[in-house]
Amino acid sequence: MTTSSHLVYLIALPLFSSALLLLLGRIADKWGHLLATLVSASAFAIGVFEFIAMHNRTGAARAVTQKIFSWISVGSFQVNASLLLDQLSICFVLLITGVGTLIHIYSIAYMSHDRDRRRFFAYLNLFIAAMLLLVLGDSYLNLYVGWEGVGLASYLLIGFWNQKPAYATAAKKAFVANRVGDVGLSLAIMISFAQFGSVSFEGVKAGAPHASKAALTAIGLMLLLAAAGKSAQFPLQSWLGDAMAGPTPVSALIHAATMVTAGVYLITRSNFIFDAAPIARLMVVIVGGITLLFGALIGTAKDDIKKALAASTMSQIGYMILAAGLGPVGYAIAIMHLLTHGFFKAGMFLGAGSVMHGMDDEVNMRRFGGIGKFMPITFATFGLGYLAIIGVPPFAGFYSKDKIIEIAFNAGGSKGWILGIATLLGAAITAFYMTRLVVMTFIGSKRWDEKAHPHESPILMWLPMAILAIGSVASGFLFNSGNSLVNWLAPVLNANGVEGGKELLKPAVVSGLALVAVIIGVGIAFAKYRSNVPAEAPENVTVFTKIARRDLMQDAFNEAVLMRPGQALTEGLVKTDHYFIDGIVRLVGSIFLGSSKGLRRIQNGYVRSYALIMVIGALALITTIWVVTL
Amino acid sequence: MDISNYLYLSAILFTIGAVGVVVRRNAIVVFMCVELMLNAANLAFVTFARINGNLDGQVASFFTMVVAACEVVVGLAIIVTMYRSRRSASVDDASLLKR
Amino acid sequence: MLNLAIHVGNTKTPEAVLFWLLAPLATLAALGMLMAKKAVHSALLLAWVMITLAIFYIAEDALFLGIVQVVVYTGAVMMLFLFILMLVGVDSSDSLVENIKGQRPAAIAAAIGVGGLLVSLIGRASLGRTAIGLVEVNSTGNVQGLAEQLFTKYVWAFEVISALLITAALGSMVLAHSQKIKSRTAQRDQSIARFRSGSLANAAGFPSSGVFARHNAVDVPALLPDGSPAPTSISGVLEARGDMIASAPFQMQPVEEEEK
Amino acid sequence: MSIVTSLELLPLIGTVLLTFLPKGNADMVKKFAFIISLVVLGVAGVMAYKFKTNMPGMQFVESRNWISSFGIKYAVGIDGIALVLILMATILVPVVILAGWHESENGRWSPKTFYSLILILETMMIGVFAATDVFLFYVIFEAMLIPGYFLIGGYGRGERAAAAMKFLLYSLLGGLLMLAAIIGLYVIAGNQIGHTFDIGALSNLHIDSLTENFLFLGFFIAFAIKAPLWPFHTWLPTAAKSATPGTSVLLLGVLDKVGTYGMIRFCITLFPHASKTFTPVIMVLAVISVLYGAFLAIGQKEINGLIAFTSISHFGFITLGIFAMTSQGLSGATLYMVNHGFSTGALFLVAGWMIYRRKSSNIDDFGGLQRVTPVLAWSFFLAGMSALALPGLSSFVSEFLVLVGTFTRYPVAAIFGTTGIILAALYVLIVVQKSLHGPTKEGNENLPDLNLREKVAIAPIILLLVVLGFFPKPLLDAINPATQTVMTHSGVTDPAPKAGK
Repeated sequence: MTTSSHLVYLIALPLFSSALLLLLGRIADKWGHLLATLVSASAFAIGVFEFIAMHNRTGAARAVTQKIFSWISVGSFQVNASLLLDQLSICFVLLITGVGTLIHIYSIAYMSHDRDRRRFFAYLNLFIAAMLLLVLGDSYLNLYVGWEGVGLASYLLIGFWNQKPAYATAAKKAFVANRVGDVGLSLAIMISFAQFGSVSFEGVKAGAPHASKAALTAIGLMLLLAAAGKSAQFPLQSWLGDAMAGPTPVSALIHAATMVTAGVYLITRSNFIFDAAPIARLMVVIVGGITLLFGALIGTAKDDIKKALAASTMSQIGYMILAAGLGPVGYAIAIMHLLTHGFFKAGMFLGAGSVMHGMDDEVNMRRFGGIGKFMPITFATFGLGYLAIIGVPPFAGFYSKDKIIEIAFNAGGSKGWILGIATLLGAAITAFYMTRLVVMTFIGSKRWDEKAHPHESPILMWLPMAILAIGSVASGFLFNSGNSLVNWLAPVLNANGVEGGKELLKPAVVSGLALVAVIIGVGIAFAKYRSNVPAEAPENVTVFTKIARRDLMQDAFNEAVLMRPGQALTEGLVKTDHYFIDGIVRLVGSIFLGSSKGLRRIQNGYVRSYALIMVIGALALITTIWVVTL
Repeated sequence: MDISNYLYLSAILFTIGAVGVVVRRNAIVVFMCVELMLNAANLAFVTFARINGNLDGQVASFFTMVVAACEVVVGLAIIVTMYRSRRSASVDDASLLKR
Repeated sequence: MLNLAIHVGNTKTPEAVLFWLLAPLATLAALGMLMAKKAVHSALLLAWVMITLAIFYIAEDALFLGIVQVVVYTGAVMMLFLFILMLVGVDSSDSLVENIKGQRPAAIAAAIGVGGLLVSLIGRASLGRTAIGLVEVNSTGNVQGLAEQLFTKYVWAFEVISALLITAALGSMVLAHSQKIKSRTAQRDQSIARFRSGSLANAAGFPSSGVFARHNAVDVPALLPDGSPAPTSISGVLEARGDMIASAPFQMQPVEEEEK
Repeated sequence: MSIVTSLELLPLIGTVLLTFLPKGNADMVKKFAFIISLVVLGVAGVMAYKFKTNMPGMQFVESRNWISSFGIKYAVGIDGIALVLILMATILVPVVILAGWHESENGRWSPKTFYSLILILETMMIGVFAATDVFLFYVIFEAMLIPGYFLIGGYGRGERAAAAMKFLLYSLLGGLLMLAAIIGLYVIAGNQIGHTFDIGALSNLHIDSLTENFLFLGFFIAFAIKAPLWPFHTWLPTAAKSATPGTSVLLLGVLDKVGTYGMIRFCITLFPHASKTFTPVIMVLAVISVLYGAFLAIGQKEINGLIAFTSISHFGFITLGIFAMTSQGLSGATLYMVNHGFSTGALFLVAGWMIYRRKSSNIDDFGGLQRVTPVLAWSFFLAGMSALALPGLSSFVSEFLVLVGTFTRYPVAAIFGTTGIILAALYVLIVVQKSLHGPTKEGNENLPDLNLREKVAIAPIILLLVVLGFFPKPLLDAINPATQTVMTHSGVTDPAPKAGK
């Protein structure tokens, strides 16, 4: 372990900048975006510097820690605000600050007409800070702070245009869904503390071998719940589609490249738990598998370009989760896919933003068509991302996704077959819906209004897209050459000496199968959507399409099973409180009030009545004497 | 004759006086009833003195008379003032307490 | 000594006669006082009860108290009552209709209870006891015996009582005194008031009783020009007492009828 | 004279001086009261500075005979728990005075009376936390109701008289039970160690278990009403809806803390065995409070009612932490009391400004305030975030400590309690969305944003929320020795980690 004193600046700079921009208010309108971008770029520079420094060290010395201050200390519950930068976190740091900076640059142009651009950049910086804290925290509790911080930033950014009620609702939904996941993370931390007396990664890792299977499984499942909430995995995925209400750069940064992959980070970071908890791992795999198909199916039916991409994100994260669930062989692959996905999906989202920018914020793909001619750079960069995501060699997605399919098959036995076929199917559907998206948007006949004038975006917007496109092309090859990423991550992920398991199918066969699946998907989509796309979504579609359009009924399910009963419960409790609990209190009051009302009649103001009462009193007295002396 | 007959008479007169206080509305009559009750008590005192063979009962009776005299003087003065202000000697008209 | 006690304890026959003669009368008078509609009657009946009691005191060897009862009570206090009755007005008679719900039955029930229990208690307490009698104590005279008690044993109470008497006298003077805040209404003021009142019907003054009729007694109301009686012409006190005589019989008959 | 006594006397002296001010000049009265409260805060700061965190037991102790024939003493002293609560109270008072500058103007009585009541209340707030004599505590506990009653009944809104009466009677009922228990305790003490009301002496009595249970219940019900714990809570929403924002802050922020403080100081310290006996029941009540309060908060139509019910939920957490009897739970609960004071204080003050501007407390009447009044909206948002215990804000630390502390001993209760954080997100975000987001609703277009005075008032609270979120250490350092003492006295230790290293 190496100690460092400047890791904190990675977080402090964007945090400070964010606070400054928010506090200064309109004064900072003129230069706020520049400061934010500069800060983000500096964070990236620090990241690069740290990466080079780390690269130059060897072995255990590569990990860097910094203790900032003692945060909470009660009895044996000791949590420091400390940071840990190791091989895993540096990947994320570079991704977050790198893609983040590009998106900052992009946003300068994209948001230039918004009166609240400064506020937008403040939120972006807040997000960067929180996300860096998430990946740099050296304990689960520190991670939790970042975890909620990105949730807050996401909430603020989704609801950036919260004067529209639907957007505000989307933001709320995202936050609440994340909170469900947070319950998982909280409980995982609590179990860890009860089991190991520590909540730091190091402490938990040291204690894990001594803990019971049940405890580890419980922690694993709770972490999975957390990951599902943050990474939009089944059954907590429904918020991601609505989260597209935020400005497009936000969708690119938060809801594609970085924040939603935090779940993958959490699982890979907790490898020492999952390695010892096979049931939890199985659940992870199942959740990943379901989500990758779930997302893919939703993607096939969406006409909103951003929602289609969001569904795709969901599906791709499903791949990552699945890979992570496969244990030591999969962690690094999951991270690799995460990184390549970060490039191509962010690139495609920015592309979508560019299209919207040129088309007056239109998002319905049925109103696009043939835009490629008018926006060549956007088309080119988007196309490269497209090739990457469907897994055409030698683009980035090919390396990572192919590996996932491969290890899925290698999981062994019937599990291997099921997972392998699921991932293959996913790949085919991915190819289908992405082709559909590209064809409907950039190729084919034009279906837009006469009023729209598609035009290429300014350089500030296309430059980041271009850089990301380079990433989508080259990153896979880079990571894969000589297993560089796997080897780099191996010390953290405990994957040293892990055998790839029994090979069910030869890698070449898997690649072949994957390619065939992709070709089939592309072919069908091309045939179906090259021409004759109606400008309005047809209504006479199969019930499956309808269900897919409605996010496979997840919202309907949530509404029927959680929301409505919850509302009924709330109303019932409000009534119970008023009529029953407070009713009892008021009943006691009214008993006293009623009896005093009765007694008050005696006090009628007539002296004679009082005299009568005296006589009655005397009577009582005499009676007593009479009885006593009997 | 049994000497306690006086006591019975005293009890009866006292009771009649009490009823009068409670039932009658004219303040003056109410006062008279109070006097009747006091007199009944006096009779009992005097009888007790005779039964016990000492004069303490008679002394008590004497004091009662004096106090009764005081009471009548003040009470009647109150009735006069009351009558002056509300042109009525009915005790029911002086029922401001209920408000 | 023992003989003396027995002698005194058995009440002598004259006393029994006296008691059985006067006690029912006193009780009846008390009941009458309770039920009389007019306060004056109540006062007179009370006076009767008091005198009866005075006789009983004397019969019970309480000569001094008997005299005081007559002089102070029946004489002074009852006079005060009558005096106040005159002040307040004879017409302030009481309607015997009860207006507090349940007051009368409750009062009677309670009174019967109290009375019954008292009688029962007295009966129980004095059963089989004989009176000692005051012959011995009164041997030097009842007044002397009382005086000895008052100025020795009860001197303190006596002094306090005297203070009370003085205070009561002062208090009643203060209470009964009323400061005149405006001058008496003279005839002139009354005349002005009559003219200023709404109608001029009485502007010339109220009619006096019996002037236009064949009778001029004060208890006969005057007749108005149309022949109807004018109640305002006689004193309110007479009216309240019920001493008003109907004026119809004294009305002048029409001439033709007389001729017939 | 101990510094605690002088701290208690200062507001009283201020009240006396206040009476000499000219009656007509309300502004002068306000300024004077504000200055007095600042002076008190300064002295409290000095006290905190002099406080030695590494020393267990009471500090700044002072003891004088008061009613010697009953062994009643004026005895004060503070430990870490009392210190942080007194600090919170003395910080909140000037904030409340500044924030509610116009609160006293529509009352039944003059502003002078209002500020006298506030200052008297401050004396009592300090006294109640500092008292180490049970009888003294009881007297202040009950006497506090009087200014509270007049503040609600004289200066509130709506059915203020009824609300004040409910508050008073409910609290008096609890006080009565406590008085009975105190007398019982006194008698038992008389038989064993001589007549005394000293907490330290009373905590070493040997009481047979049946009696101990009854005495415990006497104290506990009083505190459960005060805190308030389900099902003794119904007076709180009524009071909060009627009281002025400032009064609500003091009521929920400080007065109600006497309940939870009492649970630590009296219930657990005096009756450790009975506490253990009743812990399962109390845990259930606490969990019900957490969830029930949250659900009712979601269902509220009035902004004040919502805040009141969130507080019931939070008091559930505090009770959970106290009776978990772990050092995390106890320290967390104590820290929670402080943080809740600031967090709810901020919510009530901002909500009060919203209501003052909009002339309505109905949530549905607001809408789109983010555009119209950004600073107000931000303040409300941050206060709301602290109510839902967002990490990075102070309430997170305490809530998490409570949950962790509870989990190590009572996992099921902790799991149920944890689900409360989802409901917390709902109740905060729903009101945030309805009032701050969406299009600007009719009637909200011309609402003015916070003025300088209001900004100055809310800024320190928000600053504290943030700073204590990252640096709770000074407070925890003060609290920890005190909670350790409580635990040692009760003979409990933290459960050891299940998986040994």
